[in-house]
Amino acid sequence: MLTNYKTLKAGYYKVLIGLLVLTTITFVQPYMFMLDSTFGIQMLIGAVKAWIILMYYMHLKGEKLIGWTVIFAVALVVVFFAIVVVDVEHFQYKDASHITSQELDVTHTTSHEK
Amino acid sequence: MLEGFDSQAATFAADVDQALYVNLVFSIVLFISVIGPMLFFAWKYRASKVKNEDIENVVHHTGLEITWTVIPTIMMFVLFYYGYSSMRALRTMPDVQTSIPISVIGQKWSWGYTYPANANGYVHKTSELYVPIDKNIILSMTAPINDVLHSFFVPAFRMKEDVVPGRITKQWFNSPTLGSYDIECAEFCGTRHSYMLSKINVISKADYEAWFNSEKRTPGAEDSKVSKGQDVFETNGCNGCHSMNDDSIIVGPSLKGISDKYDAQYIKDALTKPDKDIPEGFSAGVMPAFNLSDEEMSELLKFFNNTDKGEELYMNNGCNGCHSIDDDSVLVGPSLKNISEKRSDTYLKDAIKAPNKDVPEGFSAGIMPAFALSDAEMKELVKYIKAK
Amino acid sequence: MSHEYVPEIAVDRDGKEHEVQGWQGDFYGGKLGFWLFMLTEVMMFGAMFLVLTYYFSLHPADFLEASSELNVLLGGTNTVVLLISALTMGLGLLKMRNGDIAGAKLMIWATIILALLFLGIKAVEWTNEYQHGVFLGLDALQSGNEHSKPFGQILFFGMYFTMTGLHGFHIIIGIGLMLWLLKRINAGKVSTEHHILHFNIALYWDLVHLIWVFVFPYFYMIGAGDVVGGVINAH
Amino acid sequence: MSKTYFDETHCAIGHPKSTFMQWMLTVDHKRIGLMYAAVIFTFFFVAVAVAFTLRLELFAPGQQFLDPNTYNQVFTLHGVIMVFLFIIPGIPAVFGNIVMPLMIGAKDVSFPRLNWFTFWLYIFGALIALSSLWTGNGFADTGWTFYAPYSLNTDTNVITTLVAAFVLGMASILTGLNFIVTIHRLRAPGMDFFKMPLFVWGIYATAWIQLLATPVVGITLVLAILEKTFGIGIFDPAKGGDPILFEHLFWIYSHPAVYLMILPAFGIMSEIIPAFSRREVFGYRTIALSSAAIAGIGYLVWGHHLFTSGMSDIAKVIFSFLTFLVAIPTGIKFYDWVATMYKGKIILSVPMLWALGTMITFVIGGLTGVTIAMVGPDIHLQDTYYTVAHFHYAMLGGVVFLFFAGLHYWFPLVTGKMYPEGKAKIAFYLNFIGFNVLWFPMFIAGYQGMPRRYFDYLPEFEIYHQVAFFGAVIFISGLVYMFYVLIKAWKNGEPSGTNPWNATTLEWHLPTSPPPLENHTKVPYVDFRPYEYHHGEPVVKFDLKTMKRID
Ligand code: HEA
Ligand code: HEA
Ligand code: HEC
Ligand code: CUA
Ligand SMILES: [Cu+2]
Repeated sequence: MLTNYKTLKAGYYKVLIGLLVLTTITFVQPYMFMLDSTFGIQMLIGAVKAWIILMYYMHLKGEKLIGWTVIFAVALVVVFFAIVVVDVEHFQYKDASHITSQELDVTHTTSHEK
Repeated sequence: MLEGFDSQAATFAADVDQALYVNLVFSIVLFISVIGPMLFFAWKYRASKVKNEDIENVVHHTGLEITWTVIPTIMMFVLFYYGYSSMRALRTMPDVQTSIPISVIGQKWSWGYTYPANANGYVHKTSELYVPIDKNIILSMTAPINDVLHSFFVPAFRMKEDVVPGRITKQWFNSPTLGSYDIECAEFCGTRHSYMLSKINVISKADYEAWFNSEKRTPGAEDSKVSKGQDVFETNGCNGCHSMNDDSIIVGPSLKGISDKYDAQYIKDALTKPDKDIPEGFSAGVMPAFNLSDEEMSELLKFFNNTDKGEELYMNNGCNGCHSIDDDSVLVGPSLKNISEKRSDTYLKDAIKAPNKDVPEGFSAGIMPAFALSDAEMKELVKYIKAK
Repeated sequence: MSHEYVPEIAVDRDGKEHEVQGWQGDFYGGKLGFWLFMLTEVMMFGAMFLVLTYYFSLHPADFLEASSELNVLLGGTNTVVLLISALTMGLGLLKMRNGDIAGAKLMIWATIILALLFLGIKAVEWTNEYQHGVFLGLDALQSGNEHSKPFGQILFFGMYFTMTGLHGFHIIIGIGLMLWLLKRINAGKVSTEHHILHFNIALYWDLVHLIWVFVFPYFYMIGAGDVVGGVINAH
Repeated sequence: MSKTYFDETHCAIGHPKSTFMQWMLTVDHKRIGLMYAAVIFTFFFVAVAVAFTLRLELFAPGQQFLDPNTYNQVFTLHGVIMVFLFIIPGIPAVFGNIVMPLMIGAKDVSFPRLNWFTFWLYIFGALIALSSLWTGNGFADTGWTFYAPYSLNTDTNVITTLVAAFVLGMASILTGLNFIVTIHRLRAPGMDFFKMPLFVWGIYATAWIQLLATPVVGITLVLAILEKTFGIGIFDPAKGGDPILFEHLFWIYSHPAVYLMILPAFGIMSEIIPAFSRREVFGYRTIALSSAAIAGIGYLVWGHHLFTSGMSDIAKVIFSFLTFLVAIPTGIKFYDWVATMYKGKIILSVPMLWALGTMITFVIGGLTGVTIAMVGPDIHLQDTYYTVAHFHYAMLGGVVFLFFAGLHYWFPLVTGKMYPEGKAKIAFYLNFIGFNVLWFPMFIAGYQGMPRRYFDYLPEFEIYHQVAFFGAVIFISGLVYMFYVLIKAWKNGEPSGTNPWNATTLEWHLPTSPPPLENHTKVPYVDFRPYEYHHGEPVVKFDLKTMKRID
């Protein structure tokens, strides 16, 4: 039996309300504010929600070993992103390349003097 | 033939070799630093010589540990520097103004090169590279969009870069030595990957200029007699997959005598939609689609038909004086355009041998002379007429 | 396993006793193992997001355009459905730990129903898209014909179906797991003292939710509202 | 005679009577490891036979007896089997399973049934891979790298091979997961991380790579499969995709995979060197932590396979720099090993011979790896036989040789028998000489510009290929002889006793040889370092009945 069943249960509801609030922001943001950076905001909200879920629903709070493994894995994904993004940013001869501009002819041509 | 491998045939080859040389020296030093003591200890402390009491458990030596961390680290930085600087030499593109840009198509399984237009507006397309000595050349490379990866590798120049469908990649070089150097395809691309070879011919500036401003196929002058159709056949890489001389199958079916088997339309379709109608024993998806210009196509068909001879006969016998063949106009006799749709081979032959036997409506007998041609000549001529 | 586990004691040189961690029934071990499994899911979806981001950076306009075609209402409803199901799942585990088996089962059933609801809405959505000619394998998502969408959109929708499809697959697996869990509870194999299975399935469900937390805005929201113009200009 | 793990076992389902079913259903880590060994070496044998046909075909320029398409399938088959079926599962599945739990004093792994399931998943994956030999248009002809768009366009059975690689990847993930939990949870009391034997460190670092890198290739293969079925166009430029993205994703896994191969092998080296130098290992901590460092940095260097791919130049520089960093922890390991021999008593038994031989070959493999980590030179050397020679030196002269070292080292532990020393030594020399004759000429051929995956080649390279062929013949005789000697010794070798090498780690303190079902009679308390020798004698002694220290 849990001695603190009540408080734990109340905690779950509190977290739910928090998540609902964030979700609402998610819905209205593209129609209301900071329209220039929707993508960033959306991902930021996502990250906050994810953090809440991890900490409270998945009980990561106080888990030392598991917490570190999660951080390690996420950091790895971030590094993969970072390096690949560097590559894409410096993607050479972008303007001339077919896959980056859909205006170029799709079909095979033998005279490729583009 | 790996000609000129020793001569460092591109300006930056020496940089790469220098990096390799530094690396080799370092590697030997490092190899000895590990294997030397290992062999020495294995001999010095061999079991038969060591009494148990003499064994010592040395587990630490800060000085040594720092040494073998720091010194290799420094060596690493040096090696990185050489790798980086030789890469700079290889990858820093020269100014376009002072160089010749050539576009390279790598496709299954051949290389094609397109030069900028010369003073007369003529565009050279070749299947080997011809470049002047001591001149910066920029290769701007790609593969047909539905092709696969290839890699343009010149061992004698120490240069290589993949050819990527959908992307443009570039390389440059400047060769200070005359000669002819192998190009190999270094990225796996299928059946004839190991035959996807070509050459860079470094020639004198005078030779290059002379060739570039001409319409000669190659600087080797004499062979300019090769027909345009054959040129299309080779620069598009058809010869990478199809044999014209015998019945052997390289990748696709042999095209010897192809025009006897199929009409022009079939051949055009086979080129533009190769996957539509697959000859038995071959699979779809191998032959890429080609969109040739009308001119290129007709040259190609001529080449298949080998109608050069027919054309000669047509012109030399004065057929063209009376028959138009490119349009419907009536000169003296009827137009021969699309004649093959109306008339059979035998009819045509008869019409040439004995023109007055069967006269088409609206024309009178006795105008067209009879021509006495050999069987072979007759065949060529009919072929030419039909091909139009 | 035929072998009954007997806890063991290791004795050191001073005669002090040390408990040995048994190789069976190790709750923390089970939890750690399951977390590690979830990390592989993170890497898997991480790689897919990498692909997505790669093409977003190449074709920003196409992506926003395509995103604005998705049905925010249905997707949003699903977000809320999953959110609530995460709560019921959590409460179920809480009840299990509190000894309220019946309550726990009820909550699991509730979760299953919400999961089915999610799938139902998803099905409606996909059907709509199919009817509009947007689906894997249809002409609009193949290049080189007259219905083809531009590259960026093909890639967007391709990834959309792939990722929401894989996510939906995880939901289906989750439903299966919950049914199995109910069976085990009924068989008395999962109980207040011995609830690692319940615990891990709850974790799994949170992970499924967690993935949706990113999938949803990435596909549905980036092109919603008036942003299309804004971001295109920004690029 | 007391009972060993050959006589009794736990099973995943029920308690079958027949011995055969007991083996099929066994969850005992030693039995599973042994079954892995049998299967894995069978595949090795197949892949070697396949490699030999490659060498035969390459004996002279022109076509010998394969046609080009078959050649392409053959080297793909060779690469796929060697990588996915042999060397990646290899040491972790065999010795990780058999020895690692023994070394940490555990009764079994944390999830024995998962272990059993994983084994059958592996078999399942292997069957899928082999099935594509006879179904569809035959085995994939893409090379083991499956580069897009070739793999998307070819009509050979690529999908089946990708599915197989995916399933095998799952098996690999689950093995890693099992090992991480085992190492965290089931170490004997008192054994903290820095009292673990170094092989366990190697397995631990490996397990993290299996766990976190494999899913990336898994999903990449899934995307490729979807692309082939639905034509989404993620990697196909004709449909807007970018083939270089495929290369990124593939190598994000497959580079760490090479460290996944070598780290457990280094672990074996770290066991053998102190045991046959009769002294404590030099720099225990640096060896242990360098494994972790290699695994960690190893995640960040994948781009060195893309130096000529058309990737941006700035990324080439970054990746080149990061790649160099890996060499430093590796170097530290090597110097530590050599220092371990200093003032020891070097016993040149067969495992030690293999270990020292590997030092030579792997250092060559590693240093040539550094050559191609330099961007400029790699632009010349990439996709030539220089690279091929590099990775055969690293994989064959590094991993496989150490695998063989481990095979000899733990042979008495697993079988309870001893092999004939002299014959095993002859086998070693044949292998070592054959290997070097086979692969060393390829560095030169590669430098001169012999590209890899070439069915035919310019006549200049003939001499190198012919020398290599003779090397292969010597090598093959050595290998066949080695396995012959070992198998014969298993049948009728001398009983070995429980600790023939006077080694110190826990797997040599078992009550019987081969070990009994649940390993040590009691779990020991570990308050000692793994390689404690005093004047050439192991310090720690146990009463094998009670597992109390009696020294
Ligand atoms: C077991 C497998 C294994 C291992 C351990 C390694 C180890 C290394 N590899 Fe290798 N590699 C492969 C397997 C392996 N590799 C495979 C399979 C391929 C090709 C795949 C394909 O394309 O099909 C490949 C390809 C490959 C490439 C790409 C080549 C190309 O395609 O162009 C590169 C480039 O950087 C590279 C580099 C390295 C480096 C720097 C190391 C380092 O980890 C080496 C470190 C070791 C040492 C340096 C030696 C010991 C150290 C010392 C003696 C200390 C002092 C030394 C110094 C400080 C330098 N490898
Ligand atoms: C673990 C990895 C591994 C191992 C051990 C080997 C071992 C060998 N490999 Fe290779 N190889 C690869 C992994 C490996 N290989 C990979 C990944 C590729 C790239 C594929 C690609 O391009 O996609 C490759 C490519 C490759 C090529 C290049 C093909 C090309 O580019 O065209 C060649 C060419 O000769 C070759 C040959 C050999 C040879 C002769 C051996 C020999 O050294 C094998 C030697 C062994 C023997 C000769 C022993 C005989 C043994 C027995 C008879 C065993 C008996 C066993 C029992 C009874 C259980 N391999
Ligand atoms: C990559 C290899 C390849 C290249 C390059 C190639 N072909 Fe083909 N070709 C094939 C294959 C394979 C077939 C049979 C399958 C098919 O029809 O698609 C074929 C079929 C044909 C056919 C029909 C033959 C018949 O018997 O039906 C013609 C005509 C043809 N090719 C002409 C050409 C021409 C002209 C070129 C160059 C402009 C060319 N091909 C380039 C591989 C190739
Ligand atoms: Cu083109 Cu290989
Ligand atoms: Cu690598």
